[in-house]
Amino acid sequence: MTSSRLPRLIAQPWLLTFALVALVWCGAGLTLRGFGSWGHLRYLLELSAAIGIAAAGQTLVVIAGGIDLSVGAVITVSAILLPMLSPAADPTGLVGLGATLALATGIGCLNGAGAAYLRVPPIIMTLAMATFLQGLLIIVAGGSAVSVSNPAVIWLGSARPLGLPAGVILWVIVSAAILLVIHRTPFGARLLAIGANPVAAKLTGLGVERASLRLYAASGFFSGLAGILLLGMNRQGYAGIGEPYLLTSIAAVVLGGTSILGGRGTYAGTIPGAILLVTTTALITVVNASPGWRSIMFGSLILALLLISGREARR
Amino acid sequence: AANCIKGDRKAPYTVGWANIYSVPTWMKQTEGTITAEVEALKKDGRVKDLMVTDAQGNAQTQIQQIQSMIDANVDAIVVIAGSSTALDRVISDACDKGIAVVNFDSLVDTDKVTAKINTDSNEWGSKAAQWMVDQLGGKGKIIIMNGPAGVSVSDDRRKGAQPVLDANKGLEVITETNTEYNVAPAQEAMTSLLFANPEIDGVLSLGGALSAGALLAFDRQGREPVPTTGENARQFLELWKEKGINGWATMQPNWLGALAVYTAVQALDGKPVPAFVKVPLPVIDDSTIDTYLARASEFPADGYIYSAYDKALFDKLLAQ
Amino acid sequence: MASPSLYRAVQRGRNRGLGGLYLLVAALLLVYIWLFPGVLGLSGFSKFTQNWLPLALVTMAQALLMLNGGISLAIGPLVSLGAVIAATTMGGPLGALGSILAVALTGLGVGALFGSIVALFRLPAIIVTLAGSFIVGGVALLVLPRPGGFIPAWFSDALAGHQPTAFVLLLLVVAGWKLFLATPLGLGLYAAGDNPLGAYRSGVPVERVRIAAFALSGLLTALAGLFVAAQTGSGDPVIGTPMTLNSIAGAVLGGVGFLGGRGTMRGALAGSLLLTVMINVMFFLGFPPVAQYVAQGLIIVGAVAVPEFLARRRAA
Amino acid sequence: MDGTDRYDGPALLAARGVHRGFFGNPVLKGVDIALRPGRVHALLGENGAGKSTLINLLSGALAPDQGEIVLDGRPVSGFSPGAARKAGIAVVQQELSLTAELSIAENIGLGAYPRRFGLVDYRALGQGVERVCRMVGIDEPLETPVGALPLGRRQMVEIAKALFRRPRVLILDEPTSSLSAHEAGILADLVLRLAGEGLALLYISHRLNEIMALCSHVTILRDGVVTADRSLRGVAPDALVKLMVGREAEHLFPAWEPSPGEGLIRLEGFSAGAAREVDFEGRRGEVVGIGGLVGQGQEDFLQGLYGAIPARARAVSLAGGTALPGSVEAANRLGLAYVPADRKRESLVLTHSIATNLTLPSIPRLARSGLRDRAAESGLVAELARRLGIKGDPARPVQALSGGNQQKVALAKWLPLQPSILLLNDPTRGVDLDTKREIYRMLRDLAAAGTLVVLLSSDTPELVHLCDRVFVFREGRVAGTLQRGAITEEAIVGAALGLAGKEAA
Ligand SMILES: Nc1ncnc2c1ncn2[C@@H]1O[C@H](COP(=O)(O)OP(=O)(O)OP(=O)(O)O)[C@@H](O)[C@H]1O
Ligand SMILES: Nc1ncnc2c1ncn2[C@@H]1O[C@H](COP(=O)(O)OP(=O)(O)OP(=O)(O)O)[C@@H](O)[C@H]1O
Ligand SMILES: [Mg+2]
Ligand SMILES: [Mg+2]
Repeated sequence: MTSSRLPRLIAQPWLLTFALVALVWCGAGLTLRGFGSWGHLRYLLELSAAIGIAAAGQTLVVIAGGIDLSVGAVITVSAILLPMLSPAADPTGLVGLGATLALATGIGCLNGAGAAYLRVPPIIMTLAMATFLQGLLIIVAGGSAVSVSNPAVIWLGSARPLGLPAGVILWVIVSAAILLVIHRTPFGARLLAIGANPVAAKLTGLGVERASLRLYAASGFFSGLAGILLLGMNRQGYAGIGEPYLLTSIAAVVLGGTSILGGRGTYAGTIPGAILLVTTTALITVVNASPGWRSIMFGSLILALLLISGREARR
Repeated sequence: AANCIKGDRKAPYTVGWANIYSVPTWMKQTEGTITAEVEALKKDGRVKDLMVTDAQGNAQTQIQQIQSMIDANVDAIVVIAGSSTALDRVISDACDKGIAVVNFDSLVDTDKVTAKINTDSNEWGSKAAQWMVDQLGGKGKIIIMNGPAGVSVSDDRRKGAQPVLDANKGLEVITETNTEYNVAPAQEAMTSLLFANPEIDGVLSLGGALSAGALLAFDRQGREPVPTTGENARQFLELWKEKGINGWATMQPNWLGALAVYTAVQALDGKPVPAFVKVPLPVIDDSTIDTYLARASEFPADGYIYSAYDKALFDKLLAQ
Repeated sequence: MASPSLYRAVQRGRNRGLGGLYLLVAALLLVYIWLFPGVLGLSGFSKFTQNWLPLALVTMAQALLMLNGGISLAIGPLVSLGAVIAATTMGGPLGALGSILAVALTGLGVGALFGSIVALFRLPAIIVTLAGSFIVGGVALLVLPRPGGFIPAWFSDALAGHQPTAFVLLLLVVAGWKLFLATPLGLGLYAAGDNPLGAYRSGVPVERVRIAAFALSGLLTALAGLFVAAQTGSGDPVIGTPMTLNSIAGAVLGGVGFLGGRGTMRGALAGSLLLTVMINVMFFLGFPPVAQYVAQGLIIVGAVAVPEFLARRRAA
Repeated sequence: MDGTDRYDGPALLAARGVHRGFFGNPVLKGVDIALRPGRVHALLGENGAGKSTLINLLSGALAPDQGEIVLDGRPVSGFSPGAARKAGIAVVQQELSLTAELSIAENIGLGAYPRRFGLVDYRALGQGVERVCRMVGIDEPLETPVGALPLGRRQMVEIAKALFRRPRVLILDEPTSSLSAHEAGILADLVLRLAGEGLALLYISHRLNEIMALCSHVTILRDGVVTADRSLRGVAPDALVKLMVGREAEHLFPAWEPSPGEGLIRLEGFSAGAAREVDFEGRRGEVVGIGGLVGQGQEDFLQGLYGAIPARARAVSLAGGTALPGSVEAANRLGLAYVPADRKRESLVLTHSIATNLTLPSIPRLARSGLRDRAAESGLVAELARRLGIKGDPARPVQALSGGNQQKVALAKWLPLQPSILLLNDPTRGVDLDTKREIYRMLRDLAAAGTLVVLLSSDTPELVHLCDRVFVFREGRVAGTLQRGAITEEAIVGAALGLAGKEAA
């Protein structure tokens, strides 16, 4: 077992994704002015943090064989509702933070309940949830309280303890927690089994329904957290702030080597997956080309990365 | 009578408001002016009902909904087009049925409408570019920020800027980008551009929340802001004031919606209305910004501070 | 036991589990007819089916892939590409026929390319087509950077005028699908989706079937784009974008599963019809936008959850 | 070698000196086999001996590393499944190759549809399919989707599918392991008839009585080499076993003394799925058998008892309580454990490691302060692997194990929970003799230690020689209850077919 550990480690898709990130960064840093500067890398990391946190829940859900299409809507709802949920009397802003996260988690719970107990396919359940939330947004968006004055959120979006953006530190904490859950807790083992063979998991008494509920709740929670971080970074929530994070959260998961069919994967791949997406977008932004060409370049880069890391034997 | 009007429709009218997407704040504010106007017209007995649809950003759905409005035989349709060409046929169908079709903001190509109402997007772009030229003395490096590709408003503004840029070769466009009209993607793109292009003298931002995103990008990098153009987004105006930048902005007034309803009713009433109602672009600069910001609290934080409007203004615009 | 009606018996069997959806769609259609009797008229019917056809085509395109165990996130951009190619070539030297051919070949080619990448490199379809969606969308923007182009009026009138051409086209496509399903390749599509190893051992050319599925799906998608161009009389490089998610929603509503081999095309069509008629019914009922969103969410969840719930009640 | 019997015609299909390995592990080391017309050829060997691998070589699904496949006397190159089919070679894999959504007819014809104008000719298909269905005794309507059939019927469809192509060579890999005695009987007649028609058959099974009844020639594989290739005439079963395992045969079934303890299950009027109005009881220390034709509600009975499907009953006494478990977790808490029949689909997480699969139900119990205790887990894995003789690196995926070893994993994972009621659904399906013996001994040992073992089996001898009591199901109801002493194959089959009276003891 130990003798074969090294080659097995190297064959890990997530390591490959990390290697790709390093490669892209080195290449870009050498050829593009300003790209390799610490300030820029730090900024890219900060952007990746938002995707990475949004993709944390998505990773869990996908590993267990589901998918969450409400990530973007939950982010938007959290970013817009947080100011309204923050009582002015609370100087720390933590009450608003807690309330928003509770709300996001609650939305996730509804997703999970629909998927687990009503047996609605997750894709439909979460899509419908996103539609509901759009309706909710029409009611609440544009309310006059959208400007954020919550000190905790402002701190999160702008502070740099230890020279690192607070958002990145938050991401590190989230990453540690998620990795711990997946690889070191019984729940993590259960997730992987549920994703790989839900029938066997059910007959083995792994509590598939309850686990689903928790998973989607977690996805809601992390989407809410990402929404709060984005609110801090942009100082303003607006309808549509979360939209770009739906596809990117899924792309980060899959680029990280997690099987979209479930049962195999790790958040250790999602982390570089998120960085890779942000870096690619940044690279494309600085290339002076027409929008059509930029779109083509972005797609080709993703495809190339996919071909290089050549993963997943089925479908 | 005006285009499309056959004179067979009697007040009070039923108005259909075919929105392309009602979630963004600009749209919500616009819808606010429309419902307010309808309420006012109801009191006058001119309008009886407002039917609202939301195509959720899907031009195909918008076609379907306008078709439903035709089927329901509404008297007027006011519409922001989800595509400058896709609605042409369904809108001409409506026109053929004698429905007053008033199109504002995002315009359609066809002329088979009662009226189109908009500011001049070309002028928008050229004015902004001209201000930038004046500001930089005709020399310097600028970045252009555009709205999404393939959308006519964004394209038209960019087109309007081009002649001015061609005439002032001293102004070097180092690069340009397209993003959604939103703060976060604009900020993200601007930050990358700033790292790649350390020397920048001006940001020619062509609308929406792009300018606020650009200012935030400068701010987060701790860099001195440069002259920036933009729109009447509250966040931009507040940042402009707060950072003390050299700024210029104009406005796509939300009350275009109210004006559209008003125009439709006028046309149905048999009054002449111009085929194109050109709404002048105001200039917001250091001399006028305070009057805008003074009313900031009346508007959503992520919204647009639009100027006041009344019937007199509408009548004046329709008398063009 | 074996009778000439084996085919018909097999066909009847395919309606299993769709009763709830059929009922819901029928109910909505009845409500719609009640609210707007004009839909039974020639013109009303034509217009209604015109609005349904593009979604029906892309839902079929998506279902085709999902039945084979694939999926495409490039449906929307490919619709756009079909539309802009039509709008840029209709006025060209080859005329309408050449233009239709160009659109069809583009759809087939793009689909076959995706299929080959998925099948030969063994990459997940979802991410290949995600990358592909950017490429195809970019190409659409290059072909026609802003809405415009030219579609002759006669062409638009022929396809999307006041006669039910759209419905006839839909019937043709459905007939084509029936024919395809009655070929060994069509049945192989199901087999390869449900049990690839078993299908391979039974002599189904699994890789070729997969590529064919992608190619056909691309064809349907591009033709949806062609129809949209005719319907709108123009090309718009971003018009298809929302269709990706809608096509998936339609297929899943219709009971098509993600893992391949599960579901039927008639279900997918019913799903797309539900999505279409829902919009009209909500309009005629005078729903404000907020209610439109909420009702849409409820109908979508309900269409799946209620039959499932009833089935479980019956089983218990 | 003993190649002189009356079937000494030219071989239709043969392998000569084939070698094949996986990732450097040799599985076949120079194997010869020749299939001749009119002969039923048995291929025997323990789990993992390489039988399936040899079949894959003979049917073109795998290529040999060395050696050659010989077709009609000529070595073939570039052999593929397609080429094999063209040459008239049909394989019934244990691994079903069916599509759930397609009908019986469409499944049987798959890959060989009769066509008219490029379309499937459903009329001709129906006729062809009807012919083979009659041969294998499928009487369901041909338009029935295969997904709606129970496993045993699907297996028959798979066999019909192989016959549909009118093969010259028919290879059957453990065809009877999920068949009821009745279906197995139909198959046995069929096999003999086909041989009579001149087909060459290769027959793999772990059931020696079948081999003895059907086959006339045997090839035995052990550790990748042929240890015997001879006529079966005059060979005693014990001698075969010796050839297979390399030592004297032991008794397959353990001897035991009945020692029933307190009652653990008592059900009246229990219904779940296809099982209706079942009265059932079982005590500590018993092995209670459940028999009958395949698909008479036995599986639903077990699953309902286990909380996996909704169930109700008039009166319940279960593990000290008076309620049925509402969920699998509740059942586990009550001390119930369930080993499903279809291990690949319902029991194992094939892509995950042996270790993960073994510890799956017990990981939460082994956790310390919420985190997994890796040391305790690997200790448990090592212990289970030793107890059940599961060899090799537990970090390998379970799908790399041969069928028998997979079954051991499916059973072993429950042992750490020390269930008081163990529900088993055909646990020896596809398992070789040695492993069967181990499993039997284990079940009796568990019973002796106070567990109630409920054994659903399609292998009637198992019920006869292992159980204290047998409930025979027919059309969802208990058609007969046999007490130890009265349990015979005839009594079981009789009750299953509805011939015998209600109570036999
Ligand atoms: N694709 C493969 N990759 C790796 N190892 C394999 C593969 N197929 C078979 N093996 C190994 O080859 C050995 C022989 O397998 P095979 O399936 O031929 O055994 P078998 O005789 O059919 O066993 P059983 O009686 O259980 O069916 C086993 O140890 C198995 O793990
Ligand atoms: N290391 C491996 N990697 C991938 N596949 C494997 C591996 N080892 C075995 N297999 C495959 O897994 C299956 C299980 O092996 P095996 O041949 O023993 O079972 P079987 O005879 O097909 O069916 P049963 O287990 O029911 O007897 C085989 O199809 C074999 O090819
Ligand atoms: Mg085998
Ligand atoms: Mg086997």
